[in-house]
Order: sequence, then C-alpha cells, then structure tokens
Amino acid sequence: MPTAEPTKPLENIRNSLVQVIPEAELLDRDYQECGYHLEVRLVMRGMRRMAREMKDRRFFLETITAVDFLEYFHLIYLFTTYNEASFRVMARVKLLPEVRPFSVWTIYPEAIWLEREVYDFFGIRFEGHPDLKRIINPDDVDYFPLLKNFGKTKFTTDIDDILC
Amino acid sequence: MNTPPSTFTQYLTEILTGSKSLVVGLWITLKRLFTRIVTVQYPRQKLTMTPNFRGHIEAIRFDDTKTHHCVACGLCARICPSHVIKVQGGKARAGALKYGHHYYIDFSKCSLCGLCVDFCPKQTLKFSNEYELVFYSRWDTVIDIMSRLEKSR
Amino acid sequence: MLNPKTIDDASIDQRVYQLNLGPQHPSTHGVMHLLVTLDGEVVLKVEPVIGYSHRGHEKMAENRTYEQFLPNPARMDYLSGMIFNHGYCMAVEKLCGIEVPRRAEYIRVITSELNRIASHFIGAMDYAMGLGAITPFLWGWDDREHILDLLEGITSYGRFGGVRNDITREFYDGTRRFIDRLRGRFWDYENLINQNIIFIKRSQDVGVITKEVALDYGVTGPTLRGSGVGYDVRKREPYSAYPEFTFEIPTREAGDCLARYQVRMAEMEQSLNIIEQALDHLPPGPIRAKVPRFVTPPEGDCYCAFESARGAVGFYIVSDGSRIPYRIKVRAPSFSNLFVLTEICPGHFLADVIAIFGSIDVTVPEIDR
Amino acid sequence: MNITQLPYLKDIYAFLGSDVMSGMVGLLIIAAIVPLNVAFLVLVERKVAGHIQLRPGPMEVGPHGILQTLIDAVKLLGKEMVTPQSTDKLIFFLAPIIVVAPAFVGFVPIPFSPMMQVKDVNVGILLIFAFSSISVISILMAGWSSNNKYSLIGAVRSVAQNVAYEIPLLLATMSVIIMTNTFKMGEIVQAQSSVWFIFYQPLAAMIFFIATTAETNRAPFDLVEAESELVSGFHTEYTGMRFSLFFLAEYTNMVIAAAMFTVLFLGGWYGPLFPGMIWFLIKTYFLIFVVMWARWTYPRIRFDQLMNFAWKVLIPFALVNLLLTAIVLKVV
Repeated sequence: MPTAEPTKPLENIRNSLVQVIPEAELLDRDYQECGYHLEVRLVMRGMRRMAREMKDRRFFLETITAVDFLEYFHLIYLFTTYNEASFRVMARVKLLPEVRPFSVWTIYPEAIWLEREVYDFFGIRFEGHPDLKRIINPDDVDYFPLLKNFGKTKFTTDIDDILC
Repeated sequence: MNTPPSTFTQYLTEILTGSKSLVVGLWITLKRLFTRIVTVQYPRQKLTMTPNFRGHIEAIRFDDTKTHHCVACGLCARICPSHVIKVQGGKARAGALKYGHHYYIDFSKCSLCGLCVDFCPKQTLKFSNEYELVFYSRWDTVIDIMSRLEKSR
Repeated sequence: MLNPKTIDDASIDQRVYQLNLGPQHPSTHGVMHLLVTLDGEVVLKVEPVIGYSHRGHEKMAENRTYEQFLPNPARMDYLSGMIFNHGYCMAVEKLCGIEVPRRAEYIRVITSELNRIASHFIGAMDYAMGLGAITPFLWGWDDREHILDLLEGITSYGRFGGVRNDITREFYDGTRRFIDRLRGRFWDYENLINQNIIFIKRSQDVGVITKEVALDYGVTGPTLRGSGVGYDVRKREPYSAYPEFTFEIPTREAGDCLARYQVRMAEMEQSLNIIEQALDHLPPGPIRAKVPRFVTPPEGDCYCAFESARGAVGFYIVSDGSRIPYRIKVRAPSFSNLFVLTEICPGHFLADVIAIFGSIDVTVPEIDR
Repeated sequence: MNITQLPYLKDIYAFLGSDVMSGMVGLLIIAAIVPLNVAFLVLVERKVAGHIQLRPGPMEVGPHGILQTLIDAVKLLGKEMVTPQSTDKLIFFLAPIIVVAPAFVGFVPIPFSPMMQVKDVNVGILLIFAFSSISVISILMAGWSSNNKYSLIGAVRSVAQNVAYEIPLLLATMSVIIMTNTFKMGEIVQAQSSVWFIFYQPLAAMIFFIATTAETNRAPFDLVEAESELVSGFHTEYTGMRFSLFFLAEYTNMVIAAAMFTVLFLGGWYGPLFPGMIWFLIKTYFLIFVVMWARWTYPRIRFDQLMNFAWKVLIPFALVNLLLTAIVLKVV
C-alpha cells in the first residue's frame, strides 16, 4: 500500500505522477462535468511508467479505448480504485498513425484483451503484446470498423445532412 | 473447554447437517408440488395486456375529425433509428392542409423505441396492443396503419 | 484442486485434448465459446472466444443522433436494459448539463432496481442450473416474470431530462405486492439452494478470485464483492437519487462461487429496500425537464459510470458539438469479468468451469456489443 | 374319443407346465409390459417435474397429456437413425441393444406376488447384480464408438461411478442376506411377513437407496449425461429409436432398483386389504416417485465428490453396518 495521506489522495497521485512521468501534462478536471478527476496527457510514450505507478497505488484498469481524429489517435486509459475515496484518472495518449504504443499487459493482464479490442477496431498495434489478433470481428476481415473513414456510405452521409 | 472438534466429529456432523438440508430441500419442493400452477395454456387461455404494452405503432382516431391527424410532415420517418417508416400525403386541393394518405411501417425491423410517438407534432401515433405477430412472409410485416385505421372503423 | 504445473511437460502432448464448450452449448448463456484444454477432467487452460453476437453498437452510435441511439444501450445487456438506459441518459445529461426532476430520478431508480432484481434472478438461478438444479431456475423465472409485468405496465424508457411515462396506481400497488411476495420466498431459495449440502460442496472453494486477481483484471460488480471488496458505484460515485436512500453493499470474504451467489441474493434484498424507500418518499412534480427536441451537447468528452447488475459500466462519450456523437465507448463489466476465467479456471474440473462461468454471470451481447 | 387320452397331449401338457414354457411366457409378458411401463413413467416424470416447477407438464395429447409419451415413441420410431461418419459403426450399432437386454432379464426373479414370478432363481439377487453390470459396458461402448469428446467423458465417468457404487450396494444387500440366509427373493419377502427389514436395517436401506440411485445414473448422480456440462453425455450422437432404447433401459433399471428395494426392505407383497400385487406396485412406484422428486430438487454432484462419497462415506458405513448385523445375529 502506498504511504499516502488519506486526506489528500488526489494530491499524492498527482505528485507521484509528476515524478514518474515528468513529460506529461496534468490537468485537473471537474468531476461533475466530465466524470473524471485528473487527466494525464501524454504524447506517444510514458504509458508503461504511468501504469506501473497506478498499479502500485491500487488502481485498476477500467478500460482502454481509442478515438480516431483522422490525423491522430487519442488512446484513452481509465483508472479507478476500489478504495473508499474513489478517483478516476484518465490517461490520454496522443498517437500518430503507424506509431506502435507499448503494451501494458505485464502490469495489467486484463490489457491483453482490451488491447486486442483496440487493435481489432482501430488497427493500433501494441508493441510487446503476446497475442495481438482479432477478438470480436472475424479473423479474416481486412478493415478496422471504428476508424472514421470506414463505413461512410451515401446513406450515412444523407442522415448527417437531414439532421444537422 | 474450547477444544477444536476432531476430524471424526466434523465428519459426522457434516453428514448429519447435510442429510437435514437434503430433507428440507425435499420438503420445499413437495410443498410446491401441490401449489397452483402459474403458466397459462397459451392458445386457449390468454392474458390481458396492460394498456402500456408496446406493439407496433398505430394511428389514433380523434373524435373531432373521426380520423387521424397526420399531416405527413415526415418527422417520424426522419427520427426513426431503423428507417422503417414511410409516409405519403398530399393536399386535396390547393390551399388545403396537407393530409397523410399512406403510412407504411415495417415493424419486423422496429425496435419499439417510441421516438416516432414522442416526436409526432400532432400526437396522432400510439402503440397498439398487438402481440401475435406471426406471418408467412417478411412482406406481411409491412403494414399501412392508415388503412388499418380505416378497416377498424 | 490439482495443480496443472505438476504434469510433466514431455507427456503433455499425448495427454491433453481440447474441448469446445460452445458456441452452442446448454450452459454458455448465449453464443459464447470457451476453448478448454483438458487433461482427463482437469482443466489446464481456458480461452474465451467472443464476438459471435457483435452488432456494432459503437459504430451505430457514430451514425445517429443522441436520441436515436436511445434504444441501443438497453440491447447491449438485455438482462438489465433499464439500468443501461438510465446510465446512457445520465451520460448525455452530464454532457449537456441537463437537470433532471427528482420524481424522474426516483422513477429511474425504482425501475433500475427492479431490473437489477430480475437480472440477479437470472444470474443466481442460472448458476444453480449450471450445477444441475433446474427447479430453482424456473421458480426464479416465475418471480422474474412478475417484475417484467410490472415494468411492462409503465414502459418507462428513460428520455433525456426525465422519463417517458409517470408511474401508475397499478404499478405502485403491484410493486408493493411484489416486494411482500418476494420477501416471503427468500426462505425457500435459501433453504433449497444455499443450505443444500450438495450446492455448498459444489461451490465452496471453487473459482476463488483473490483481491489481487480482481485488481489485475478490473473485476467489478457482485463478482468483486464476493471477494470482500465493497466497491459499488452506487456508493462510491453516488449518482441519480441513490444518495437519498439507505442501503448496504453486501460483501463476502471468501471469493468463491458460493460467496458470489450469496452476494447476489443479499443484493436482491437490498434492492427491495431501495424500492420500498423510493415508493415511500416518491416526490411530486414533473417527470421530465424541458429539453430541446434534439439535444446538442457542447464540444468535449465525459465519462459516466454506473452500476449495472454485472458491475461498473461506463459510457465514454466524445462530442464534437453536433447532434451526432463523435464516439461512444461502453465499458462493459462482463468483458473484464469474463477474462478472469483464464486465471482462475486452470486446475479445476470440467464441471467447475461451468460453475465458475455461471457464477461470474456474464451477458454475451454486452461483451460483444 | 376323449381328447385327453391322445398320447402326445401328455407331452404337450408337460411342456406347457415346464419351466421353459413358463419362463418364455413370463419373458413375453415382461417384453410387453416394460415399454408400456416406461411410457407411463416418462409421463409421470414429466408431470412431477412440471408440477414442482409450477407448470402443468404435457397437456396437449389426450386428456392431461396422457398419450404424450406414446406419440413421442411413434415420433422416435419414425425418425432417421443417423450414424455419424467417424463412428465405430459396429459398436455404435450394438451399444443400444446391449443396454436393453439386461434390463429385461432383471425382471425374471422379481416376485410381484407369491405367484407372480417368472422364476424364483435361487441366486435371484446375484442374477440382477450380474446383469445390471453389463449396462456399464454398453454405456462405455456407446461413448467410445461415438467418437465425441463429450460422449467419451460421460462414458468414462459412468464406468468409475458404477464400479464404485456396486460395492456399497452389495455390502448393504449382504446385511439383509445374512439375516435371511438366502438369495431367493421369494424367501426374503417371506421372512418379512411380520416386520419389514427397513426397521431392522435402516442404515442399510439408506445406503442401498443411494447406491441404486447412483447405479441407475439418476440425479443427483447423473454425471453420465450431465446436460449442463456434457450436453447429453454418452448418447449425444444417438438419434431416433436408438436414443429411446437408452431411455428405455434407464427407466427399466429404475423400476428394477425400486423393486429390489421393495423386496429387500419394504416387505414385498405384504400389506393389509389389497392383494399382494397391488401392494408391491404401490411400494415400487412410491420409490420411483421419490427418485424423481429428488431429481428435481437437488443439484448435481461433482465427479470427485461422487467418488469421495462412495469410498469415504457409503462403504465405511456399509461395512460397519454389516459387522454390527453379524455380531448381533451371532449373539442373539
């Protein structure tokens, strides 16, 4: 267990994260507005150090997901703790296409499947993943369905025109 | 005083409590054996549907016009997430109000979300109480709720 | 419990074989495939193969407005549809900053808790059926049918800013009657299943999830609370009207299948308490706030966590300021809970895999989305 | 001319009265009764299951569905008997036949009433045990030849289970045998004309009941077909009439087990008011009802627990019981 003061757990997390990943940009967010307390912005590297730190502080990995912004991806990791004072920390990794982020499966075994899901839908390949293959889509498909340029048919663009 | 029970007494008490639990289990099922059954023999017995049951949509007949109030604005067709609604309407003469003639819905694809009912500006849609939705062809599930309203008269 | 590591590597190729549990199998709820590697009846490895009921809800969300996505969340976890609907509405309201009337919050809580009981009935009784006791399953189905009748009576799909229908007199009386009826029946379930020596022998020390394993795999919900961690989103991040009710989060220390079953049964009683309090103090007032016909959230993102019958669900919504969500990600608790199987099953018997799988209580469409 | 004086008629009469003839007639009657009895029992099982689960069971064919199983039998007769390609064809074909034959033989020494008995074999009980062991082989044959992993697991479980439970079964029987000093079933019943043996030997009766439930693969010991794990165990690949032969054997074995319990512990045909036959049937069917009732109440035991239960609970208790019986008989 970390020797954290119970009164200021969020402060402690922030301070230790600053030490572990000095290149990160830490933003306090309003929980009522966006549902998480701390946002950690990273550019391409530092995720494994952060995951190690979060694991030491007894946070569990809620989910890994990605958002496609056409020129770049946001790879999003959400951490929450089982402890009485509940905090949600979001790590937002900005990722250029063709860049391979490091897998965190050695720290959180759950990440094996979460990363497979991200690969399955976005085509982001994780470095050091033991078994990176399709998980939900069939093995033989050659597309990544949640990319923004996938599946824009005439039908869907029409809906955009009608409703917006 | 508080000597831990030996393995042999544990063994015996386990057999005794276990047998007791088995007998209690039999007693519970025996009681249910003689209670009234809860199922209904469906085609012969039918349950009454609650008024809020969601079948496919249908048009409401209003007392003032003796028919529906649809003006064929097409809002329901646009909001429908599954795109299963098609409305056709027109004007009887120039200057008259637009009026819905046909209202097709393919309810085999309908997810009963109720957005069409909520979004209708004239409140002329509601859910029917139809639940026996069995047909021989997929085309039978495409119905015209306007002609259905005419027939029910 | 045997240790798979004691088996000599040289002879392993001749001894092991693979068994496909599913995709069509009596006790993999829905289309779920477990690829089990066995040595005799001892399990060496379990690999869940998923994706058979993938419908692409997350992609669907990117092609329709927030309102049009309303029916979808309930289809993800069809056993606790009301809870998902409640959660999705909350997420969008959080994004847009919509205030929900208190009466609507109460109605949402009542329907969510009723749905939680219905879902736990399936979870607990399906587990009993996996052990071979078919009768309690059908009794549970009977009780659950009463809940579905009640919910059908109000069909209170959540809408942004409130609920669609107000609760009726029949619903109010029917729920009261149902609470009394169910309280009278817990004795039967307790003695028929929970006290039964065969049931206890089958589930004690089977599939133990320790706190460490739970942390590794992000386990939540009753599956986690069976391991002695009192994590429940309803208490830790109070949402909706939950802070106004007194209820407990039942936990068990053992972490085995029996503990998970007991947590589910205890939670049903707590849900009854919540419903009773909500019915007692149902505030008057409107059931829906004034919201525009099409909600248009500002640019930004939000994560909204809530507790479904299977664990902590989260909707992560990214908005680009239009009427169509830019991205909706659903954190499915079943997804995380399922893969804990790979950790806890090895060393158990084949029959235990079914028991553990049943006790974790996953919904396949929620995993695949 | 008097017909009775014809010379060869004496031979015919002698033949008709002989053991061979009575045996043949008895077997024919058994062959006619057994399938009907099974049809009835399947209906009873479904009705018991239904009412325990708060539903009516079959209701469509005939009043309250009493013709349902007959219709099912007709349907099964009309079904195609599929033989999967990679099966061991000969064994696959033989297994359902071999499973039924011993079930029929088991009826031979059972005394339904003082007169109604095909043959009071002087080792009647051993005969039934000997023949019932054959059904294990056929289950193994079915499981092996199906070339299906589920079937094989079920078959292997079945062998271990039957071997383990035959020991307490025989030990419990032995404690009755040393009280009566005979293997003849008729004489065992006659020994109970005043007091039923269940009052002398309650422990042996319980062990016998549990062990026969396990021997006939009924719940909570139905690991062989365990539908929530093994789909339907050793008969997963069987269809049509072959499948129903396994069913036939299961229910017939159940009747034999219940009849043996009646003979050994419940005083056979003895009882007031009604004729012996009726009493025998009442006792037998009540026991079958208890077995069904237990099936729809309990979960299934796990494989290792089943073995533990046999070796660590039933066999020690049966041995102790046998020893006590022997001592008491010697002293008294």
